[in-house]
Amino acid sequence: MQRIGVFVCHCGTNISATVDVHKVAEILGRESSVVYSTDYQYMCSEAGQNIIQNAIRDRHLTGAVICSCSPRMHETTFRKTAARAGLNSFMVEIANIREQCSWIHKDKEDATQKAIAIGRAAIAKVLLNTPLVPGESPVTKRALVIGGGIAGIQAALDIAEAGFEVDIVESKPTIGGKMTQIDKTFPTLDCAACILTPKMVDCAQNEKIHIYSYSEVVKVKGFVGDFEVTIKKKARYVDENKCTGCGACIEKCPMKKVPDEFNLGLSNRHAIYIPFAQAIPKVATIDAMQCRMLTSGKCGICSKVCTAGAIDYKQKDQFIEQGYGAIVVATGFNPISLDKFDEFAYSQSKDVVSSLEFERLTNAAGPTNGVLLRPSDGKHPHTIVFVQCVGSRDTTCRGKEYCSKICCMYTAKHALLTREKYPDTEVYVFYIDVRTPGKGFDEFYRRAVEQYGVHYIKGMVGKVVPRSDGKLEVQASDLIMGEQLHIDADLVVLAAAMESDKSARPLATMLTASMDTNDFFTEAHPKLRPVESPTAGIFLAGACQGPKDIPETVAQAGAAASKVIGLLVKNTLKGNPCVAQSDELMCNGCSSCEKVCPYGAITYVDKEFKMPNRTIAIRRVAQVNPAVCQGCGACTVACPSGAMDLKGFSNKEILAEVDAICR
Amino acid sequence: MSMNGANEFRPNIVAFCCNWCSYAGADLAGTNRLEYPAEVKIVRVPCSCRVNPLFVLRAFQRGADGVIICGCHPGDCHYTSGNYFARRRMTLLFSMLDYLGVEKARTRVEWVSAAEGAKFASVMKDFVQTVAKLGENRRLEDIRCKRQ
Amino acid sequence: MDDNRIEEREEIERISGVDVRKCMRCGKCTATCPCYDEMEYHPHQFVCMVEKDEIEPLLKSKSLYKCLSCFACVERCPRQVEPGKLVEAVRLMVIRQQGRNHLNPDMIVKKLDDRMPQQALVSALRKYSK
Amino acid sequence: MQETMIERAKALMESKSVVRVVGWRIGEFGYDVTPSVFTTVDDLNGNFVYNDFCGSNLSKYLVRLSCEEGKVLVFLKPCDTYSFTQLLKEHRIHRDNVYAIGIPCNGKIDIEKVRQAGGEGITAIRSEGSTVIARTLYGEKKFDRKEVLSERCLNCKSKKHVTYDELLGEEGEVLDSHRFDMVEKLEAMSSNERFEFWRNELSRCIRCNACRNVCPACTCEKCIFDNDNSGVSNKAAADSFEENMFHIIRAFHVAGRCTDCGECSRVCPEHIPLHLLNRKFIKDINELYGEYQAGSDMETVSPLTSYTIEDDDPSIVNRRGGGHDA
Amino acid sequence: MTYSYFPGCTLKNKAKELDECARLSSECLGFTLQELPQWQCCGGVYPLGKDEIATKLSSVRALVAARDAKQDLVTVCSACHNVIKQVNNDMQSDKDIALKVNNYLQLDQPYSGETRVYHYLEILRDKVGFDTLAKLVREPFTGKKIGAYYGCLLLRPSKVMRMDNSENPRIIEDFIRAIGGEPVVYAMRNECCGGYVTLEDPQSAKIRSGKVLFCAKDQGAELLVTACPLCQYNLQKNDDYGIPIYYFTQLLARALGLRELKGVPDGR
Repeated sequence: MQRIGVFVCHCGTNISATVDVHKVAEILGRESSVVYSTDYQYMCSEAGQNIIQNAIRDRHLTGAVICSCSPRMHETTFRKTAARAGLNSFMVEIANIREQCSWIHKDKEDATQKAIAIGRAAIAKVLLNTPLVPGESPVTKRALVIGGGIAGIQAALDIAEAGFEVDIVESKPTIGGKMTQIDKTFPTLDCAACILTPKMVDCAQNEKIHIYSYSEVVKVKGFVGDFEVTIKKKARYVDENKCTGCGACIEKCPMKKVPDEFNLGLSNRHAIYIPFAQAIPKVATIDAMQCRMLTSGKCGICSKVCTAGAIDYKQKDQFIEQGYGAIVVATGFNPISLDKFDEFAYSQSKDVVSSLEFERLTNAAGPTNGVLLRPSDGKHPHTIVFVQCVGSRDTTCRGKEYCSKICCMYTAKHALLTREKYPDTEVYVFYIDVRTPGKGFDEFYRRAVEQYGVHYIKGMVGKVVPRSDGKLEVQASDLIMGEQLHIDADLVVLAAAMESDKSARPLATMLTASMDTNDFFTEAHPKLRPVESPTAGIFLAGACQGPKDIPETVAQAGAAASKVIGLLVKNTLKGNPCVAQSDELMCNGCSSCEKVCPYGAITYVDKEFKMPNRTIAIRRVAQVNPAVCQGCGACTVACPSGAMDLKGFSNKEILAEVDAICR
Repeated sequence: MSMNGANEFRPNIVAFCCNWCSYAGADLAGTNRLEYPAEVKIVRVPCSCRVNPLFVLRAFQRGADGVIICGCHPGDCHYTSGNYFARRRMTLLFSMLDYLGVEKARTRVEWVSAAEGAKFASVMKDFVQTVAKLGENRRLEDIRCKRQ
Repeated sequence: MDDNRIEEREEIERISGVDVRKCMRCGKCTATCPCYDEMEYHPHQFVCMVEKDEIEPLLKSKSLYKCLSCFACVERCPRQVEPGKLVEAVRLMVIRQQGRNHLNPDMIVKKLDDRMPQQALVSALRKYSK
Repeated sequence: MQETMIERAKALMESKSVVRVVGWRIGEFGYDVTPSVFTTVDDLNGNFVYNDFCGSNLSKYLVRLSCEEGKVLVFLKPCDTYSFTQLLKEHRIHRDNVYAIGIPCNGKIDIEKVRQAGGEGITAIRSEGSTVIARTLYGEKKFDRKEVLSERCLNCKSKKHVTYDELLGEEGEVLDSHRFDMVEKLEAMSSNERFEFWRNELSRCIRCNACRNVCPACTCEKCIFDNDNSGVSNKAAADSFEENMFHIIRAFHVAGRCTDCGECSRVCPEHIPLHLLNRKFIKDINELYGEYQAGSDMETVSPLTSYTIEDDDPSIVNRRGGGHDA
Repeated sequence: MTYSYFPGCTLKNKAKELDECARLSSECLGFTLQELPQWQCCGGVYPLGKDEIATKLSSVRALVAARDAKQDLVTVCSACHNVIKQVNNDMQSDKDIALKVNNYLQLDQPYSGETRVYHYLEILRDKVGFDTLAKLVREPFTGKKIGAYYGCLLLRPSKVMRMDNSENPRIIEDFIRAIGGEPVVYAMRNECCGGYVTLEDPQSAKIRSGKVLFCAKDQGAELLVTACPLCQYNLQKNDDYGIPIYYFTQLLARALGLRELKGVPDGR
């Protein structure tokens, strides 16, 4: 036999002004199984809460209905109150008679009647409520960071700072990512290496951080607090622990003509290589495709010259299994391939380069030691044309529909720096719009124009024609002047759109993290949960979530890290108890629920069931992982047999509310 | 109060509101003291995708004259995809009710964000008016009644 | 008057299947147009003017007969506005009117040279007359 | 065909590759066949039948039979293979425990139509080409096959077998049927007319549950209408509203899963055209979310467990065609 | 293998070489071009207007004829190819046009773009294969610097033509390699020669062609190949550099040793 208590709040006069609270308390008091009903000026006050607690104790209440403000306001308050008095906090229902009644109705009779109806609905629901206890699941106190760029590095450092173990998985031989290739950073123009490499060293030296370089995530199982991840350590044919990074092997390697990806093919490297001087870890890697020993079995020079005996041609891929409580995705971006945009003659002339290539051409550690020279003839370019939005804001199959966000600024940076270092060069920038929302951004762009005399032209380049005398005929439009321009340029720089890294899509599938149509990871909420994936325990940092500049990336990485820390400090995770549960006896195992679950919380097991004729039948039934389920209820409606129901919002409870309202 | 005159028919309206957007929108309407008819009674659900066609029919069965479902705007669902499923389910259900000869205007889905208190109020006013014009809901019941 | 102009725009949009609102004013079409110099109104102007119902000047313009229909702007437009189709639509609006053919078979004769391929004639007639 | 089927069944049984056969059992008059399980060769010889009246869809029985010990042989008409595939898709049938033989079907006869056409007191009935010949107490009667073909067969959607281990006879094609014509007609009516139409039909419902029990999509371990925990259970109609609720919810539960096999209407003792409810959902789904045929393959996701960002809002219902009240 | 063949008006007249060499070579390469019974001129330019129906009919007739012959349709002239392929695309994708055309033609079996349309070059690349072709070459153009001239119609609009990367094509370059020549890549190879405007405004055409020729010459081309009679005409007429302009089929026939080629010192 249920014993329900009803507590009607006046909220000063907020409620009592338009709702006859005594009448409400009196009428609701007459409802069956209501054994106590009262009203008070401020139920949320200490005195008010005492009234509730005493009633629960003295009247042995099995449920409480509080007619007051919105549950979004004080539900937790009153639930705690009940708990303190020994009543399960989920046996409390709030009847919202302020925001949704007294405040919106003038006629007292109307308002009172409605308040009563709302109260009845709450009573009807609480009668069917069952005590709920939040499920608990353990937390593995270790984090995984996928991607070793600035985002991954920052996230890892912050997590480690809080005293948790972090593993960074980076597919390249070194961490550092795109930022290592950049010369200077806008708008402050401090050198990228100077601010990045110390962080890389910190990672290497921090005993809480373990770097898996030249490695990939190949398998992810489990859920928030308890992920099981398989990491593939690709064979680099060099023993990381033995290699000292002395570089003797590199000097002697006969294969000298391998395009150097770190310099985007603008220079060559050896078959055995260290990407760049500040690489972390600073160990050599053998390019299996290029190495004579590995391709033809003839050579072996590097192993001869290696005094540490680190070379190991027999090395195999290694697979490491590791448990994690949280995962940060920081897979970053790449510039799109330009082969579909050859009206700019990118494939026809070495002097048509992408912006990232331009970075290398101006980088002190680059192929030209920072002297800006034409790749074709090593001459100093006198006229440079920058083209923005190459493949960005492009709805055709050639490009990307979105704005790549950073191109306006780095193009301004390139233009400004060029004019600063080489005042004798003419610099043209063709733009559709100049987008500079950011601290000091627009000032920077205007400086490029006003102080450095960069020619900004509203228009687009339509055709680039390389000439045998080395010039590049640029045909373009100037929409402000209303004319078609013909510029003889020495260098053309294309601001290629940025796209999510190719590895992101398969990774998203492994993580059951959702992605948008452009292969960027989607956030749990675009405004309120921007660094979390909808999948619990997966966090996002940097350009894998959308185009971003360095400060934004670092900020997001820090935010993701703090979310991870907030998760890892817990020994166990208290789940939201209002989760779905499936009644195995009624489940058909038809998979409808699984298909609508945004969190992959539903799995299936084959279970034995006794059949009437004393036989055993094996049936496939759904099981909900309460740690993963967020309680949206999509599955409950998808389920034809009604086997799937939602605790705290069960079919019966909601139907009861409906009945009460319509009564 | 009755916006449509004292002795006029006052419909009974059930409004299912998702906890994250529309219920908050309703609260905001209250906070801003934006009046709407008392005929509207709100049932709080975690997400519009929790609304089972059963609930809608049950409401009608127990004498509701109109049922409205409010959820986050498509794309803003707290659970990322819930309202997309709700959208399909309710579209098909409403189409079926219409097919059975039940007045289309008795059912509605509206997307109301937590910031749209004003929209919530105006939507409810409008819906109550529309349903009031239709009068009492008999049809879903009458379909069954043998004709004399 | 205004209604009439709007009708003209709608007619052009119908014939060309072009949605001028898609244009983001990048100027790629005009940048890539090979016969810019011969034209009085340029591809991006066709788009803007149609959008603003400024169609009369286009109907009168010689530019209509300078466009090569080489699809350069169609191919390279990043927003799939494809101005070349607009030029064609405007030209059609003109030559479809009684006696507004830009070219008639009898005019051709003096233009011919013995090596000119048939293709040139049929194409020109298709483009310039109805 | 019947002989070949019996031969195959016997062969498979004797070779111990199957232990039981689901098929149709001959009745007294030839038109009163019943779906049945055969476990002996003699039984097959004596009682197995395949004729113009073997309309019943056998796929549903596999939900139980495929759980039992030993392999079961089933004969599937084209439309049955869709239900079969849909059930496989929903993991309701243990595929490896079933041997499915696809059989041709040139439409089944609706005995009611024969009776209405004056076929009283039939003792035996057979068809020759396009004519159906019935021996009755009052002598022999001839009917045009088209006239007495059941509605669903007149609007047959496909003669193609989707899933099977073995095929007897020729494989057919997917047809473009006119099955939505009646739905369209209803949509074109005014809301009042539609209301009158359905009141007329549904008011006859006696809630015998035959439609549910025969439906290959209604294979729930426990139907919500029988489940006291569902909050909507009811043995018999509690109030006049229940039936509508029952039929609407039933149609909704099978939406995106119903293969339009037409069994519901075939078995309804009150001849309520229940398939028109299912077809409405199918038609809406096709128009709003793209062509979808349940059971046509194992992969395609059901329109109710998927979505696109561009989907219409439910208000589309108000804008779409379909008569309003004058 | 036998293909339905749509020669086009010019190939029967001013551009006989383009046509004859194509047929000749095809036999030698193991496929047959079966000229459509009564084909009509494609019109030379694709009617861009969505409401243009009559001007698309001749193409559809050709496409239907090929379908009824159960053959793929092959063209050699860039213009014909462009028109027919685009019209075919309309028949596949534009319900309205397809409906009107079918209503007009009253075919026993309505046409909805079933026929596959190939350019002769695509046959060489995808059916014969350039490496096979290379083996069959008897008189290669060894050391000859040959520039491919695509013009505008062969590749654009690429989403319909789907022959090659419209900004950085290689099909003709590969062809040149196959016949032993040395392809010269130059940026203007996919820009317009002036097209039909040449009739009205020879000056305009002269400028267009001039730019193409300069660019080709500048990059060292000794001769140019094209697939379009109008391109051939415009370029040849406006050539100030003494660059011979040939049809690719002429070089093909010549390489296969089927024809002499005036003005070309043979490769040997």
